[in-house]
Amino acid sequence: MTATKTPVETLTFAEAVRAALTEAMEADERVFVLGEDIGVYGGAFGVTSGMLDRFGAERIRDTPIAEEAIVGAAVGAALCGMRPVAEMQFSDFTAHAMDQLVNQAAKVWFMLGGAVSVPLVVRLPFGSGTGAAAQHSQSQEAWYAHTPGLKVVMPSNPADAKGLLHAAIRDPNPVVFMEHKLLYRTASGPVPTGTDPIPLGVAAVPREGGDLTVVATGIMVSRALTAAEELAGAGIEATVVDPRTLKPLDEATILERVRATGRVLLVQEAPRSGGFTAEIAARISESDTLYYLEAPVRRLSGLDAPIPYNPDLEKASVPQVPDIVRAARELVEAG
Amino acid sequence: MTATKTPVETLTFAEAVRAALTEAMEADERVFVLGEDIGVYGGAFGVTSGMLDRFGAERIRDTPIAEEAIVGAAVGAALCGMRPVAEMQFSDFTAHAMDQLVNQAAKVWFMLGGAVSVPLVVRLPFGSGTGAAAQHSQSQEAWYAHTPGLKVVMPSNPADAKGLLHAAIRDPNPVVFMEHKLLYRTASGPVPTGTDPIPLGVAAVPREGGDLTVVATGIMVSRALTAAEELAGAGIEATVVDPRTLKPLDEATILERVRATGRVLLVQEAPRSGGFTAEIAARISESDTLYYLEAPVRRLSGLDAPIPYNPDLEKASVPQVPDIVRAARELVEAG
Amino acid sequence: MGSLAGSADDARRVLATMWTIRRFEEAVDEMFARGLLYGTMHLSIGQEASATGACLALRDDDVITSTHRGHGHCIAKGADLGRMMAELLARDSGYCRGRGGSMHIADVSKGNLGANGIVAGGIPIAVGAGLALKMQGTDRVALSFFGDGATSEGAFHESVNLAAIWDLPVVFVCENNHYGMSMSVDEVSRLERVADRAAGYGIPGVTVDGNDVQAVHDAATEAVATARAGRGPTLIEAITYRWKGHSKSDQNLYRTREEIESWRQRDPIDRFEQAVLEARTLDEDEIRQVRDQARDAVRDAVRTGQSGPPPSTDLLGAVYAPSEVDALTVASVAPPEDPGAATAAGGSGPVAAAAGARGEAEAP
Amino acid sequence: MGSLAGSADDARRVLATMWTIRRFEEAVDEMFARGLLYGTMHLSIGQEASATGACLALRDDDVITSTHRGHGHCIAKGADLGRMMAELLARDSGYCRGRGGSMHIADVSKGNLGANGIVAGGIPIAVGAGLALKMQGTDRVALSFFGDGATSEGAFHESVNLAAIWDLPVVFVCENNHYGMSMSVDEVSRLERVADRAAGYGIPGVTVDGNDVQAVHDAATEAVATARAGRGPTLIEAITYRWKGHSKSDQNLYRTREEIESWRQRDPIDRFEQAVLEARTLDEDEIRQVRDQARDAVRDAVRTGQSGPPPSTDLLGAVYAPSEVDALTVASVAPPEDPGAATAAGGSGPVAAAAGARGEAEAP
Ligand SMILES: Cc1ncc(C[n+]2csc(CCOP(=O)(O)OP(=O)(O)O)c2C)c(N)n1
Ligand SMILES: Cc1ncc(C[n+]2csc(CCOP(=O)(O)OP(=O)(O)O)c2C)c(N)n1
Ligand SMILES: [Mg+2]
Ligand SMILES: [Mg+2]
Repeated sequence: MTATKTPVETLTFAEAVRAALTEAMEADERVFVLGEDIGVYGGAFGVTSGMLDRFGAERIRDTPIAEEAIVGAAVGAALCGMRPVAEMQFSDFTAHAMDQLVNQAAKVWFMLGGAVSVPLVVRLPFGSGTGAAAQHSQSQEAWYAHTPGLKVVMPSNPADAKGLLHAAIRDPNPVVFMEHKLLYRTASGPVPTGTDPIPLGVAAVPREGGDLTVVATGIMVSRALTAAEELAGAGIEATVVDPRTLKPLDEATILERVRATGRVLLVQEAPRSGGFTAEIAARISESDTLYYLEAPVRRLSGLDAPIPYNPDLEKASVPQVPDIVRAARELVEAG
Repeated sequence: MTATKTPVETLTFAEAVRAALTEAMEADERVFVLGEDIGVYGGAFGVTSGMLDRFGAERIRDTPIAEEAIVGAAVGAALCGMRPVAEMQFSDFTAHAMDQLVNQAAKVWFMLGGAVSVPLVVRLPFGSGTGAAAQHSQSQEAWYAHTPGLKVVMPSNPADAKGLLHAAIRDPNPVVFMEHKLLYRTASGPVPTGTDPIPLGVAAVPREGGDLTVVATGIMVSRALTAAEELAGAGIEATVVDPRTLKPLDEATILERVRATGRVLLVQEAPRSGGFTAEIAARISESDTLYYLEAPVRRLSGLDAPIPYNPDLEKASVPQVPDIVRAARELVEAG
Repeated sequence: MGSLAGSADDARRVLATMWTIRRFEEAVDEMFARGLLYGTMHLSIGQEASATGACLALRDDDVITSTHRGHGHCIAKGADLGRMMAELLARDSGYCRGRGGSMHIADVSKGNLGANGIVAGGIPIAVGAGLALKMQGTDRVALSFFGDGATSEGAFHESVNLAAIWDLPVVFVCENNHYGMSMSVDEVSRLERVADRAAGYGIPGVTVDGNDVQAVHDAATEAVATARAGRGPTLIEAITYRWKGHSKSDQNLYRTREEIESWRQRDPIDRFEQAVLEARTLDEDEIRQVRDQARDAVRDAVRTGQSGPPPSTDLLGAVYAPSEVDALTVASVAPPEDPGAATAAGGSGPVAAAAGARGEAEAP
Repeated sequence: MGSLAGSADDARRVLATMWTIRRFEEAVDEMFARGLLYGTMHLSIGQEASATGACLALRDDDVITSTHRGHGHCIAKGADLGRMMAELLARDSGYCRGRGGSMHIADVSKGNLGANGIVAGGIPIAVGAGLALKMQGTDRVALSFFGDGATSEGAFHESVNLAAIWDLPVVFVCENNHYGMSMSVDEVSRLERVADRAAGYGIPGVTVDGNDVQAVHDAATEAVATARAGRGPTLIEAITYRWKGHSKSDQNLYRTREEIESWRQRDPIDRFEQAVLEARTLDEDEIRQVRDQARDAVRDAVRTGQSGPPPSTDLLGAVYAPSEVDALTVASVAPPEDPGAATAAGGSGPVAAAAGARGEAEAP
């Protein structure tokens, strides 16, 4: 249908992130990466593998284990004209850097009256599924989405990871870029070559169906799509919406799809209470979309519990494909 | 109506907090307080004023400006049989202590298989209205309520402050105790003498009315009650629900009241996106309470913006009484 | 290094800065007492020599980070008094357009990256600034002011260490005014001097009389030279005292009247004036003139501030920088007066003349 | 202090501990390779002397905090191997009931407050433990293990400083194995030695050969005595080396085969065995016996672990301690063997014999 077709290549999620970093660093000398073990080690998840050789130790900058200084140094560098990309080795360690992220980076533009911006990306490998237990498996996007001044991006596939990271790096604001660890190697797919950004604040609708709308974030998007295939076998057609960015949020697309199907299932990995999908439920409940609902909103979330080590318990702690299938069926059969 | 009446005294919110601390320290030698300038200075808001003289510097323990060590030391002391109450001078500074609060305190009981608990209270003076701008005015209860393992308490009046703090100190789990700074001196009222705790997880319903239910947290409760008086003048009768504790949350009372009135207005000071009332909206929208709604849920929240310095802007940033009145009228007149 | 008191130009400049700080804060104090100002204030009266001496050792294109007690730093780095006062008065013409107030005044055009409401919050930022200035191949320097209390924070440790191992052009200036709020500096460390903390990072640590502007200036000049030469950071401790309470709520219960009085006797301005008089660089009349000018400038500033318009009410529109904003154009703070200078001095870094990166058009 | 190698009892105990750690981790390594274990593991093979020497300087009622590389500390503090293995196998019989895994094993009954997945996460906790032990009027001590990499964290700074100013009974043991993951210790500090960081806190700092169990033990014994006597903390740096990769994903790109080999030549166990043989305290046969016992104990532990039941699936019921739990009853860690001892030694603190506070009934 499109006149010209962008060439694509097949990349894993990790490779797509690396491609965006590499291209951004090639295009803009102000871009550099800093974090723990990102140099010769290539990052805990191999994302920056090989980049040290290509760009040298000044721009692929290994740091001591000092998360507050990592983010703080990135803030200061951003204020002075650089475009740093900071990696927290695991998103959980951002707990050490919240002051610089939340009290400084997020507020500078507003608090200083628009005198200076903080073009900063903080990359956060997050999520459970690796057997690393409670301190290495969290999903805290809701904290960041509740922090005015931050933008929050959560790609679900390699193509989005690349395009959204390009947009995040070019954005003049601090962007929290959340990468689910399980996606790094398992998610693989076609990625357009070139450096075109995917604008922040535009949801994707990777599947259309008339029976219900599943709004899923991060790794839950692929699980929702798998579930949707299964549901289709049972004659239930699901629309799947992937917000892609939580802040800004493409509320219009979400509400429109919910209205179209009259049923909505919200799926996140994070613990239920106060998770980001609560915000989506609230937006539905406070708009006239409410009147289109043929059944109550349904949320599937992680348990309100830390992530346990035991692999079976770990799996049971967050929504899996069968959980989505079951919830969708119940939702459709309910009304 | 009650057979025996507990004697009451009139206390300000700050005095009520102090009374609970004092009584708890008298009753239990394991209880001690640590924080910045809590000794001779009496705390930035005077809460611990006079307690140094009464209990000495060992138990009213002035610390260096080192929030991570304050909370961390409290965690370690709690593990070894003490019952520390840590004060963050402003809730915003908890940004420095998130690792100890979230990755350690909140997870120990679960992560260590129930081998040891962390009976810790972290007192957080929070909220806007003092002209202290963006880094001294935040309301981040949603972060804590989204952290499994933490309990989150937010009293709205002196009597609740005292009773809930007694319960928090006796609780074997880490409790985040949020005290709105504006309440310290302005809120004054009858407080039962004695050390009876108010159990965590039980909402209060300080006003009953048939036209709508206002669920308000923290300082918004008194604003909601004032607004309700005004509304009553216009013939609109509001029920006001004060959850008092956000985790555990008394969902049953909230939903029951919402069902009874068919209309609900949720009021919080925190920024809208991802705020705690989103969770309440979600619970309504996913339960059959949804079917009782005669109008969409309505949220009144702080703006999705940092708190500005200018007093008019600061006021405009968070819900005030007239905003509540207006929203309630619209809500009632809507359907 | 020359004697500041011995040169008429230097003496005038130093006196003008110190008196301006003093008069500015006295005015603020009074306005606060009269209910004209909102929020809280942290005054640096009695500490003027450290801000003045340290900033005088900097070039215009060097940057600083400041603290909650930042009026002095801001003035010493060249800020416009009218815009400062407008900010305290919460006007649109204020540095932060009325959104920041005392704890957040910044003057990016003069290289002041901002006061900070978070104790030690500016220190990591200064390290990042130093990193940027180095990567950009300039010889510009970042100087971070902070208090004695800030050295207990983890942020101090992580930042000083990072600057040390990366040989960043950063100067750490601890204004030791004996207290962090109510906490005596003697109680928060086992060390004799704050500067002894430098030993834990392998960097030079010097303690100077912070009420002696010459001593501060000398130490800062040397530290700045070390930083510019690529030899990394220095920790300077300037021992001083704040005459006023910590903030507006302080009842001074943790110190004695006598102690305060004894430090008032060690007024850094008076002391410098005596040195100037002794050196016969300026006479009493000339000094009075400087003082009067400072007073007048502050009076003007109050008028300017008060005549400023109220701030924009579009708060939601003020949260995010619009996508047209390119960090570089707003953040190429304090370009050197001779645009060639920095490039000439630099060019060795990996991002030589970052201003030219991506060839974006930039207003001169 | 006596020579460990010179006493048969001590020599057996030290060898047994070191061999148990070695065999335990070799077993774990192999089980992981065979796909029997989940998650990741951080092995301390080659570092056995520091855990062993330090814990041997402690009483049973002293407490420790440990790290992600914590199997050695746990074993040296007396943990049950079967429950450790059960935890690694994610069984209900594991120390954390299968919820924690390698990074969170704790044995509160033996005073091990837990491994920690957060670098430097245990350090503030140890300081708080020391505070409690002091306030309770005991002479018990808290010892915190951490790596070289942890000293870059702000938590390290805040905690050591707090322990120093409050004279807390804490011993800080930095196991300097030359790397924090891939980062050489030489690159994260300008200092020659990690122990030099002590200078920034005014506390004693000592560097010992961490592969010499005697040297570690001597330093720890002195530091523990200082702490017990109320004279505050010491920072001990034990220089050692990890033979294995940082964790399971490590490709060892940041170090050479030769370097690893050279450290294998400095095997702390082999070294101690030589000393024992030279001192003729034990003969080859007796040593082999200790080694065999360690192997057998680990084999038993694997069997015990594998026979453990799967964990409870009631996760939501496991998040909060029920209100009947009184922290004291579960957290009065490692009561002294002679219940009178601690009380006798203490009683001076404000909360003498906290176990008696509120007079709650407590099982003996
Ligand atoms: C992280 C943080 N903790 C605590 C405070 C509250 N506070 C503001 S200033 C101050 C004292 C700071 O002391 P010092 O660094 O010596 O600076 P001084 O006020 O003496 O100039 C404190 C405790 C804060 N603003 N930020
Ligand atoms: C706060 C935090 N940052 C980073 C990590 C990831 N990480 C785990 S261990 C480690 C290296 C720690 O080095 P060191 O303290 O020397 O201990 P070692 O592994 O050498 O025993 C890193 C970077 C972490 N777990 N926690
Ligand atoms: Mg001070
Ligand atoms: Mg190490």
